[in-house]
Amino acid sequence: MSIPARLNEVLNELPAIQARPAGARRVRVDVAPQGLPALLELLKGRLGFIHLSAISCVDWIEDGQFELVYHVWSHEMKLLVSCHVRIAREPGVYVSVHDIHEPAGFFERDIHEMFGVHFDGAPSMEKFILTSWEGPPPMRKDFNTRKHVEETFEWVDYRPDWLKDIERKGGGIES
Amino acid sequence: MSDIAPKYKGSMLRPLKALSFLFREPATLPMRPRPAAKVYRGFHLNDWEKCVGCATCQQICDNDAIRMVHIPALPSDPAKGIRPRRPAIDYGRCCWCALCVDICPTGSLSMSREYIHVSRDVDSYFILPDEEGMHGVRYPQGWAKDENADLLDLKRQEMPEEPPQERADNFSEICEGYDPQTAMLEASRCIQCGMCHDACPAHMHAPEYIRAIFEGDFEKSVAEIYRTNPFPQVCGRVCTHRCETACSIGKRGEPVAIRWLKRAAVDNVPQDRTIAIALKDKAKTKTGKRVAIAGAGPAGLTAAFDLAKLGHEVTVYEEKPRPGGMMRYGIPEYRLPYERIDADIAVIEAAGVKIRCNTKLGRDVTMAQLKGQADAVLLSTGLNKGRSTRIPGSDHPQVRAAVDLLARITLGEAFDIPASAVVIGGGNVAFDIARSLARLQRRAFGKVEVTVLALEERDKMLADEEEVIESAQEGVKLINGRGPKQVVIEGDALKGLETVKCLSIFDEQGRFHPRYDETDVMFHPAQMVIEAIGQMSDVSFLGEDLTEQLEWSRGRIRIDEAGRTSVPWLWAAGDLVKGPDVISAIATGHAAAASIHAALMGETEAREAK
Amino acid sequence: MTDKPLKSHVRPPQDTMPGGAGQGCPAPDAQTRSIWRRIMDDFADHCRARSLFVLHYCTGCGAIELPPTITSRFDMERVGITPMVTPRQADILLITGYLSLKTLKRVILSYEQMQGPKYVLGFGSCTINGGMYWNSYATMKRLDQYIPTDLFIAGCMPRPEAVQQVLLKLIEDIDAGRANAWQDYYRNYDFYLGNQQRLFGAGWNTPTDVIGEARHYGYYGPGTEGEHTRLLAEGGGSAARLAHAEYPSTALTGRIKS
Amino acid sequence: MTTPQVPDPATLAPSEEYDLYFGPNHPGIEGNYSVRVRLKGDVICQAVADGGYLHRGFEKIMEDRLWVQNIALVPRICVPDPVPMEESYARAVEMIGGLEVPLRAQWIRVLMLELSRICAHLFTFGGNAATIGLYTNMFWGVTMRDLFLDIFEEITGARIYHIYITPGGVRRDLPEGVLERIEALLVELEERMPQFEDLFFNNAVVIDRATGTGRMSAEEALAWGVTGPNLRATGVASDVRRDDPYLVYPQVDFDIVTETGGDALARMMVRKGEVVQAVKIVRQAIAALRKVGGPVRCELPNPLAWDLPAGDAYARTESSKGELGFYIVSNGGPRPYRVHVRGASSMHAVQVLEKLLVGSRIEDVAQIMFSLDACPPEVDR
Repeated sequence: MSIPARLNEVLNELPAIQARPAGARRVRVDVAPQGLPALLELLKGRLGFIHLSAISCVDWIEDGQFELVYHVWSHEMKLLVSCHVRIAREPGVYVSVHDIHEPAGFFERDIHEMFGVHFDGAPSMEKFILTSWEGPPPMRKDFNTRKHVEETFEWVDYRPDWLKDIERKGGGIES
Repeated sequence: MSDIAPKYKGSMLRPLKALSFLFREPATLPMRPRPAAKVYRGFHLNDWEKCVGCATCQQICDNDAIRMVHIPALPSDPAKGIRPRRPAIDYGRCCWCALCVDICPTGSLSMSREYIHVSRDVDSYFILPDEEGMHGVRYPQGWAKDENADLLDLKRQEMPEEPPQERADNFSEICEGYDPQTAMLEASRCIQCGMCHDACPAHMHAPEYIRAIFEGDFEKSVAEIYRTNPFPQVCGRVCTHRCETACSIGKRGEPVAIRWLKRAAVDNVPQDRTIAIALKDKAKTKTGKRVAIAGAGPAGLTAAFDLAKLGHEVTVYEEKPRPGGMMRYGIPEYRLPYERIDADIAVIEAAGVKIRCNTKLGRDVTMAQLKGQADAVLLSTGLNKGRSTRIPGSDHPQVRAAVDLLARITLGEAFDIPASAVVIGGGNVAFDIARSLARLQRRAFGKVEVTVLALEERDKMLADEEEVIESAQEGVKLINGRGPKQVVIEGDALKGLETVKCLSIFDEQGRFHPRYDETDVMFHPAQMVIEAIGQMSDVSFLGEDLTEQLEWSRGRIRIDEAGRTSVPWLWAAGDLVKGPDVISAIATGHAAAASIHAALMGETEAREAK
Repeated sequence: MTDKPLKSHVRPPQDTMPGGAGQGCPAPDAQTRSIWRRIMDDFADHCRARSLFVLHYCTGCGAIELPPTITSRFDMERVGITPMVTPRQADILLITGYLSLKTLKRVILSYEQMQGPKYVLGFGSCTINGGMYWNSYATMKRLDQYIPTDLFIAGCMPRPEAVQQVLLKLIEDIDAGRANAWQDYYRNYDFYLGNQQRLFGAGWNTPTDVIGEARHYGYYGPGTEGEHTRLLAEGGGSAARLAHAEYPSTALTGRIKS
Repeated sequence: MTTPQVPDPATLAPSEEYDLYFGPNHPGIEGNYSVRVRLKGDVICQAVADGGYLHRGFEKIMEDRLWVQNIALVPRICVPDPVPMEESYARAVEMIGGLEVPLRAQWIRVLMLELSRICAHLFTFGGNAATIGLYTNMFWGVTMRDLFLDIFEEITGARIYHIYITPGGVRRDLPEGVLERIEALLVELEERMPQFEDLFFNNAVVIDRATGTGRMSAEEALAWGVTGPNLRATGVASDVRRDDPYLVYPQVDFDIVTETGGDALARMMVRKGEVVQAVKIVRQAIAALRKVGGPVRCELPNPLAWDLPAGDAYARTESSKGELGFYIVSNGGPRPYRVHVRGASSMHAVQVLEKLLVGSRIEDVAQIMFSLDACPPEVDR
């Protein structure tokens, strides 16, 4: 596993970039927030990374950061480059790359909805999935879904006959 | 709309093609449920005979769909790892993934091929599965345990050992212990069911300390161990490990090596850290109360440790030159190196316990003196005398007690090593003396001639399996199913032992009452006969007055659950009360300490109240 | 949406609750009806049980087993059951598993649009006690808290044969006059509405005049109105408007180039 | 009770345009999904997709469950085609943990993936035909698929949610005789294919309605991030199985089916070709499974005490809808720190659909959606 020379050449043109191979046909690139649009642009223009497979967001709450991962694929090079960016969790604002990769619109909208990250220049930051949701962005680590469920819903308190019978004899459900 | 291309117009008769389907077998099925596939995941089945109520299914359940139901009518046996409870399943949660089946340690859970339940009654969706299935109609079994599907690791990590040829003539420790990596791997096998906790006489927090080892936090593990056991070095090596007998993984595979894990925990934490951890909850203030403890065995020292941590002033009196009792003088060094006992005792001494060795009760100090010096006295003198078979010739000087010989070996006291010996008994003590003697013989004569004669058949041996296997590797012979008849003596010289075949050991009531076939006699030539059939206590030091004051029950001092005797200032613990084994001794030591503390502090509170 | 009433809902009295030992629920007024009315009702039930329309609404994952159930292989048309595209003409509402809160709103709207007698079937674990998604913030946990449910069926998901059985059981119950859970929605509307408000906020409202219908059908009971229905009058909102407001297209208009 | 506030039409400004809610309760919508369209006559001038009706918060609740427990959850993300979900999750975990899948298990997984592809495509045939009013096809497609579900049930113990693929392999070996039964079923399928052809692909109504409907060019498709059969229908020979191969796909002989039309018809033709290719792959898997023995799962630690090493991995799989991605992050704990699912339909069910609908007619909405094979549950997760 190594980074193809062509990719290395392109990556060397940009400052403050760390790259390492991460498995078969996978390269991990860590880049500073301000460098990402240029990186994507360069990858797309020079090496054919035209397919934005996904943008993933990870909430590193202890570091106070969101990690955004842009997975781009080149049909030419048969290579997936994952570009990792870390942005401050507060205020959680970043730039949209919708102008470089059109699919970014969907993922940015999704991340905005689930994590509350705002993307400047995105075509739409409206809710898509959680239109009935008033709580905090649910994918944030400080939102505890189990606690929320316990507070919002009630469970069935089963009282079947066999259980009543066992309880009469001194048994019952153990906690 | 554009015109249809001529190519697709087709013939006018084309619809007639449908006629060709007229005589086909219809795809439609009759309107009744089909039998499901052989591995179908339908409603649960549970074999109540096999199920032990370990609740592992509850732990693996994705959906919190399993509840354990306590059923008082079911048998309960903590020693065997059986709890009177069974899983109940909530079909308002279940997703039929069958992970519970794949993880079930006993293999009691499976899924049936039944899949229909229709009702308005929500209560009917909560069921207690048994072999009959959801509706009491025995549907065939569907998804069940399969060697590929099994999620548990049934093989334990191997313990590195010295090979027989290297260990057969010396007393260096056989088991080398797990390295941290292996210990973590072994700890990962644990399913945290807690059967070990229930089975342990001292109720050690085994699930917790195993979990800590798995997390790589050996110090936390040691802290968990010290909650209930101040002898981790000892118990990590020679414990009778009832926990492993009860272990759920052991129902189908090899139980988690709980004993070795305990050893790994203390082996991987430096002594000074262990002391710091063990004494973290030591009381800051002294109570001013004094406690005297007779006998520095595991029970006495455990009680001493507990009481010292609570702020009492504790003195332990010991007859032998070093503390440790049977742990030191009864267990051979190759199983339990002396420096390991010292390490545990160093922690106890660091708690402030004073140990006075070479002080024999009745000779150097009397009970009356103890009573005078202390607010409470604990007897933990143990079983220090070997029992005799009392067969003809057993009073010959070359008929020796195993405990006596083992103590001599520890003390370094010389005795004539016999070129050939037979050991009567099939327990761990019998093998301890046999293997010790084998080592001495190999050193002195270059060959081994020790025979162990056990009453029990091979598959019912009382001794640990590894003792039997390892002793055979070291050249000890084992003959099963023989009971001693008489010691053969010619003139003054002991020639050997005659045995008869044992037909049965217990009578119908389950009492020890062996029956022999007197015609099947065998002669075992030997220069020494060693009796290892059990120990008894020698309490002559109590003195006449005290002996009379105390209440007795079948030759043992009568005590309450916590170890208090009928004399208000006197408690008893250890092998005198229960056992004999180290972990039971520790358990009784804790109980006695708690009772003493309650009694002493109750007094103080009562006085303060005045 | 306004604040959610956090106070726990009030359960209806047990004797008017649908259910009991899985035998469906006989109509509470069975004894008070005239003989003539009873004969007519029985006859109507008998006929109606043989021609049922299922609302074509794939609410959750169990819907994947519906195409096999209604097509050739398991062919429910044999007993007169077939999909129907509009709620107004449908008799059966299948809740095929979990309901996200967003869908639950639509389900309630659809249910209220359906004309009585109407039947609700809950598919699988999710409708009974939360199922797989018990710890999900996005799904409801117990269907019968929000709309009255005639029958549940075990499974995750139930296979077509099981779906067949629940439909056959429903036919049997209708024929015997036991499938009357829908009346409970009128009799205990306050209970259901309270649970709905608990999830959707006090401003929750639907276009259907349930209380008026209850009076019309003669199912008005002591549980029809209560503290929750009082909020309806105060709030004055409408679900149509709510649905509109939460539709994610600010602006259909904004983006159109004239 | 208040009555809904409906404005009096007379008070509104005259307009030729009107809005229509298409779904979620609509027979022409695929699954529980909704599109709001603005119409001028019967021509759509704007469309806005509305999802979330099937949102269960998978990504959140997966963070709450053990690595092994999640295998029960993943197939539910996409109901019509669950196997690629199981495969992607398992493979991402394997990539992080460095697990080696035994050869036999790899072939079994290929077999399952392709059978699932056949099922999903048959289902879509049926659905797509129904949108043009051809119900016979729907009956046939669904019934044919059901016969494959019987095979799944025999292998895995469940018809839809197989929960069969686990990190490190599969949960159990194939039952005796199942390979023969699959072969027999493939023969039956092949006999049926010409009938599907007659009824659907050579049907003048279908050709007329589907030609040019929802057309996109190769450039558009690439720019919009379209993948899978929809991309191949525009002439781009892109397939994850070939470009970013996993399991034993490098050893498998199959063709990438492409069409050039880029419209609804081309998309259905690609799917038809893919069924044929899938049959070919299944045959190869069967031949391989007859030869390859050995275990079907690598050794796994106790699931209750399984801490995956810290790391991340992005696993891609070619599902029947397109490229499916699972991005998993482990922080070295017993549960995933983050799971991100890139549903295969997330592009063509939202942004692409919105674009394709513009200019098409209201009666084609359902057809366009089905021909794209949008799967709402994997968009909503």
